[in-house]
Amino acid sequence: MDYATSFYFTATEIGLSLCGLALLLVAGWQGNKSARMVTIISVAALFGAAIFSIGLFDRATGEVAGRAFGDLYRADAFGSFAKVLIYVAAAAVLIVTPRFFERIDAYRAEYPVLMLFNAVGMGMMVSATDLMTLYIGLEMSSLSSYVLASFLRNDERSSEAGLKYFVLGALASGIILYGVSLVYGFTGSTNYAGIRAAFEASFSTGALFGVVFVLAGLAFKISAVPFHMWTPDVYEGAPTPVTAFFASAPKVAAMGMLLRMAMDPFGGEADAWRQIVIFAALASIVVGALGAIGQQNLKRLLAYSSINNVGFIMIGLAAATPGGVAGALTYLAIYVAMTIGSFTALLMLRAPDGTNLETFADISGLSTKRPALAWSLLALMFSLAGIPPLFGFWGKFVVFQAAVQADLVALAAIGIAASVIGAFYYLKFIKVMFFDEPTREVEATSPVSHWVVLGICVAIMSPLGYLLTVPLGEWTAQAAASFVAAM
Amino acid sequence: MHPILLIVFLPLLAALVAGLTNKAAPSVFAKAITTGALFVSAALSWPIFLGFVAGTYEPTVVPVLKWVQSGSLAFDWALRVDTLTAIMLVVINTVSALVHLYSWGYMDEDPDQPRFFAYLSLFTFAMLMLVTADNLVQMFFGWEGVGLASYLLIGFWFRKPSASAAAIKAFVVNRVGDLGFMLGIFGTYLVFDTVSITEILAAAPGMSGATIGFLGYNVYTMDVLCVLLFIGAMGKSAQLGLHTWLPDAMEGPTPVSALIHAATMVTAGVFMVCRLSPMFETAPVALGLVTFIGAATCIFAATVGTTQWDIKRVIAYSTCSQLGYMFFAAGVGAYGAAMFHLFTHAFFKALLFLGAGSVIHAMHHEQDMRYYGELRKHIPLTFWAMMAGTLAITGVGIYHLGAGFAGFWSKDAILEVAYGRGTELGNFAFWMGTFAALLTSFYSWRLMFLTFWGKPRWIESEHIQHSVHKTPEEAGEDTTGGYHPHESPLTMLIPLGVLSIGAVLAGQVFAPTFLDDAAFWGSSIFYNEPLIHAMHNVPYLVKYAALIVMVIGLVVAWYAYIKDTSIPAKTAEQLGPIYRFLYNKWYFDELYHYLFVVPAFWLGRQFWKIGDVGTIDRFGPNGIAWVVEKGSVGARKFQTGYLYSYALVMLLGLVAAITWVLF
Amino acid sequence: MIGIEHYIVVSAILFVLGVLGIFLNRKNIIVILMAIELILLSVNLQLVAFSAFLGDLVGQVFAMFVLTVAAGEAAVGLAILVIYFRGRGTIAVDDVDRLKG
Amino acid sequence: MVDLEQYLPILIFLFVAAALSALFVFLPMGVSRLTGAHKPDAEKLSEYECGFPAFEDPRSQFDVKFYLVAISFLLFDLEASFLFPWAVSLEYTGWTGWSAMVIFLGILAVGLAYEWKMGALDWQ
Repeated sequence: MDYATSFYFTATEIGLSLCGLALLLVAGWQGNKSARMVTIISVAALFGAAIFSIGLFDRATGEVAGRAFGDLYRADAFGSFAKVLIYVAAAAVLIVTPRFFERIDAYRAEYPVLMLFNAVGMGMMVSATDLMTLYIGLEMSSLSSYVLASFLRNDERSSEAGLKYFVLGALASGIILYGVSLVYGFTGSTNYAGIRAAFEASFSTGALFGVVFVLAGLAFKISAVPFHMWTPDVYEGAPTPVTAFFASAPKVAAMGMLLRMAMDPFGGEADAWRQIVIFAALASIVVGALGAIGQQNLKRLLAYSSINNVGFIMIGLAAATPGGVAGALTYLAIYVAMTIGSFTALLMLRAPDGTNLETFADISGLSTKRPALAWSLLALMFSLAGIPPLFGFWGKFVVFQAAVQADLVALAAIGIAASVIGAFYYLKFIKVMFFDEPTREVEATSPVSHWVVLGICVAIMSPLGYLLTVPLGEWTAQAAASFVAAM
Repeated sequence: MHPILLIVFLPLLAALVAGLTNKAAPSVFAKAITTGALFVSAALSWPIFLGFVAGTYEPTVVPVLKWVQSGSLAFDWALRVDTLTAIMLVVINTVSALVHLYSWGYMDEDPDQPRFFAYLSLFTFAMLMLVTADNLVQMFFGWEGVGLASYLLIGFWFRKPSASAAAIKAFVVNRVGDLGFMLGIFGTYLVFDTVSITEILAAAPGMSGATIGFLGYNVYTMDVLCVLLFIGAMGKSAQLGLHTWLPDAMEGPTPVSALIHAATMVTAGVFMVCRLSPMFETAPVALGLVTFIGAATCIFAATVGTTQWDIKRVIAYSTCSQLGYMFFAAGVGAYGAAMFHLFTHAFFKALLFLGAGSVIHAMHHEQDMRYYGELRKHIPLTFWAMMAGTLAITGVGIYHLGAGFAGFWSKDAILEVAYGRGTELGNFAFWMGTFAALLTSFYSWRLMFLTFWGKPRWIESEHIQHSVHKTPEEAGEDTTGGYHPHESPLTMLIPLGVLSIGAVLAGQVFAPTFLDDAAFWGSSIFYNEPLIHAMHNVPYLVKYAALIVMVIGLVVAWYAYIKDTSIPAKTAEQLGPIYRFLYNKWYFDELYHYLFVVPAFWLGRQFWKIGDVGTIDRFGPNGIAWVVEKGSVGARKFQTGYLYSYALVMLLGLVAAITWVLF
Repeated sequence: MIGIEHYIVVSAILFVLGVLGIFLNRKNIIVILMAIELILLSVNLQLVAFSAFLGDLVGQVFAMFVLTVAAGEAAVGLAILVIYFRGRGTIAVDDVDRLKG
Repeated sequence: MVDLEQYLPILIFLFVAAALSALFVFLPMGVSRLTGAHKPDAEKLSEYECGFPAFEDPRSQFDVKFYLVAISFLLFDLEASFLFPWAVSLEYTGWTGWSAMVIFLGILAVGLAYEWKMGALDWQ
């Protein structure tokens, strides 16, 4: 076994882990006065990992599809693409995080360390090609997420969010594990390739049980209906930067994990799970849209919005074709930018005393006080609603295109119709910000770091984003091709 | 490049430039560019027309663009230049150019001048498109284009409710006619398998006597087609039944009335019948209808005209009546005479409208003739122009001297040809026409006497009161109220002058060409040689009939409005019901109101309440909104906040998934 | 003779008991933590049974991982529970309902 | 690999298992509800503590230190469980196995150091 290659392919995880351990000690010895420095180093480490993943992207495309540690782990274009998204999203969220906690003096140096370990777990999730590595990665990410959700220890809502997330997350883990044990028992292997081979030889009802259990557990992680119940509560209760994180990077990781699992080991049995995915996709779109209507809390609204968006991403999965996977990845990339932009804007909304504003009443008439912020939110909301010419439209377009090409015309048609319901609450943002009377004072300025993150997200969402369609199309096609190579 | 291309497209170009710049440039820019374009077009039109008069010009068709190629339906954009087109070209472009110029003065204080001039030029383009059409679809394009421009111009002062109502009325009534025209075009295509005018006219004689089954009856194909087409013409040319929009259209600015509702657009129906004359000749029933409707309109409009007080409405009814003359001329087969009357009428009617505009301009926008009087001394140039127009419309001229104003030549020709036709309908038309001529003389002179003679009655007018800031009581004996009417600016007087020349000489100069020159017409209309001979050989009494009735009308008007001004009121009282019947325009508007408008509104409301609100909205938008609202409430109730219910939902989902894949 | 089927059935029973424990229990969140451990126990039992039956060590290795991760999970869960209790003063399941709608 | 197809019927047992476990949960509830007298009063509902009235609220707060120690013990105890299989199989895994365990222990040591530094191990 060539350890050098294995270490090379897992370099991002190893590097981030070492960095995390070192920073943990720094946090222990230096205390909270080092929080800023730890944050900056973490952001740098995440960007470094992202750049390394980009470097790996090309090299991992060949027939090598770099297997590490005896195929426990695979470095391929798909994994690299997802990891770049994950690391960049985590870094972007980390940039806008400290200011939120510092106001109430709750920022601690452990926060970025938890983010780093979370990123390690997420990296493993998208690269794992063995149920064991998958489980370790999943738990690594989940455990740190539970802690992050309840990070504001003195805030009841935060700890309740953490508690709910923990209980339901543990249940989901249990369901996945039970499915894993069944799959292992009926195929005799925990390795993706082995499972696939065993399925091709014979596909028993027991294995089918296992597949359904595993997929159901993964559906919890991406918060697809009916495993979405935790999402609104956790998103609302968790501190806003944590919510921003939950809505972006872990979504990519969970979706990436689900895509890999569905397309690689379970890829041969697409007919068995497609109906479930289609149902979950449509249910997510509808429930997400319906739930968002009538919400007053913007974080809760964005939680439903994320459920809604996951439904659209799952349409790409339902197609179960390389085109569908590429579409889902494209949507994911756009979705991450939209989400981080929206939450950054939310973080920039503060009362003059520094309290964060997070309800519709707080943002009424925003356009008169913070026009730039209001227009940015407008672009992001129109984009989330999928209104051309904003870039959000492109994401919906590619998944629907993939669905139509896979002969799922009815699914695409219903999805498009349901997206109209979704447009309602995005437009409510516009109505409240631009046409209602201002009711609250808002902080007049925001730090440059927030503007930079928001600016980049809005620039991607603007029609300028269409410049990305060609490279994005190439990358996602290349990423989707990894599965074909692995098969 | 053929000059026709310039003639047709210059106005469009000017309209686009003026319309798109709108208020970005000073209004003089839009005015100059549109007026300039129209004068160029007019200047280019006359050589073509004179070329046809001299017999040196050959009819041509100038292709522009491929348009439609679909199965057997194929037609292109092409401009057809023949005698008929040439006549229309000079009429349209000359009047349009003069109206553009006139508007410099008349619209001087309006803030939206670029828009106005753009509309005017756009209208001119559409009208040119109509008259140069080589196929029925292109003609329909122009037909609708002028309708649109007319709508825009009638409603130009759209902030005035009456103006927008009039615009809508004109549009809606025209749609009724357009429906007939469209059905006519469809039917023509069905029968002839082509929309090319040349091919249709070539094939028409062969179709004479052909029948089609319709609602179980066998009817003559050509009659059906021509009646449908004529319905279109009725709408556009405001013939009895579909005439109600024309008087209301006077809400538009006066130059618009002169251009669209006197000289050009309203004559489109006459033009169309003449253009398709070989077709109509094969349809005796349709021709009878044309004659009858024409004669009826002629007399109807004239009777109403005698009782109106609004100077523009009098001229509007007069227009309606004159169009009736043209139609019955066409109906009896004298298309040349119809076109001749169209030609002369364009000059003197535009002159009358522009003169009326000049009077209105001088009288501070007062349009009611009851508040005029003695204006002869104050605005003499306008007076003389109006006098020329009145002499022309009343047909003053003496047959044996071979001299007369424009109306004399064309109207006499029509009356003579109707008599000469010798049919019952011809005679009916002759008598109606003669009686209408008497009424024409009466109301025209009534207009002149009320406006230019007698004592000033200005102070009764609210407009004048506003201007001089006095009430009639304050003014006392001075019925002028101290108001001083001013002669219009040069930009308005020049068009009046030019048109006066036309009103005086157009008949004298062109009568031989239009009436007797078969070579002039060539194949552009159906030219009935024997009918012209018959026309020339009618008794002298017939030839002098128009002059006699004109004198009678003049005398009656003089007696009633100069000699003894109490007569009109007394007569109106004695003939109460008849007077009210005429004054209220034969109650056409009321009749239509109860016959069409009220039922239509009722039906519309039913559709709205039961069909739209009750069914479509209830189960459509509102129903969906209701479902979404309830769904969102449900989705939120579903989110109870309790851990165990969340776990239960997850488990149920899991069980459902397993059940699904198992079975 | 105890066959693989017996292990599967026992483990299934444990799993379902664990799941039912989560949403039938209306009293104490500690019970929920215990129910989760029960689920993981059922999984471990099944993994080890399969491993023995298949003569394949992977299942036992996996079981070790599940065991240790479960410990971490329990630790995190307890920690969160402690801060929750500090804030709210109760760990009754029915009281965890501030976030809803 | 052993053919497991013959154990397919076992899957049916899953449902049986679900039914059985549900029975175990609901049956005692139902039986007690049906058979037992259900007449609660204040005395019956009060806690019974060796014949004395309750001294304090049974849900009284434990010192958080107990939790901290319990949690730490739980973690390190179970992580140490990796040591046993490692120790007996070291002759098969060789230096690779040895280095892997050293890395693992190093990570645990970092955790311990952090815990120590944060004062989680101080009883006071």
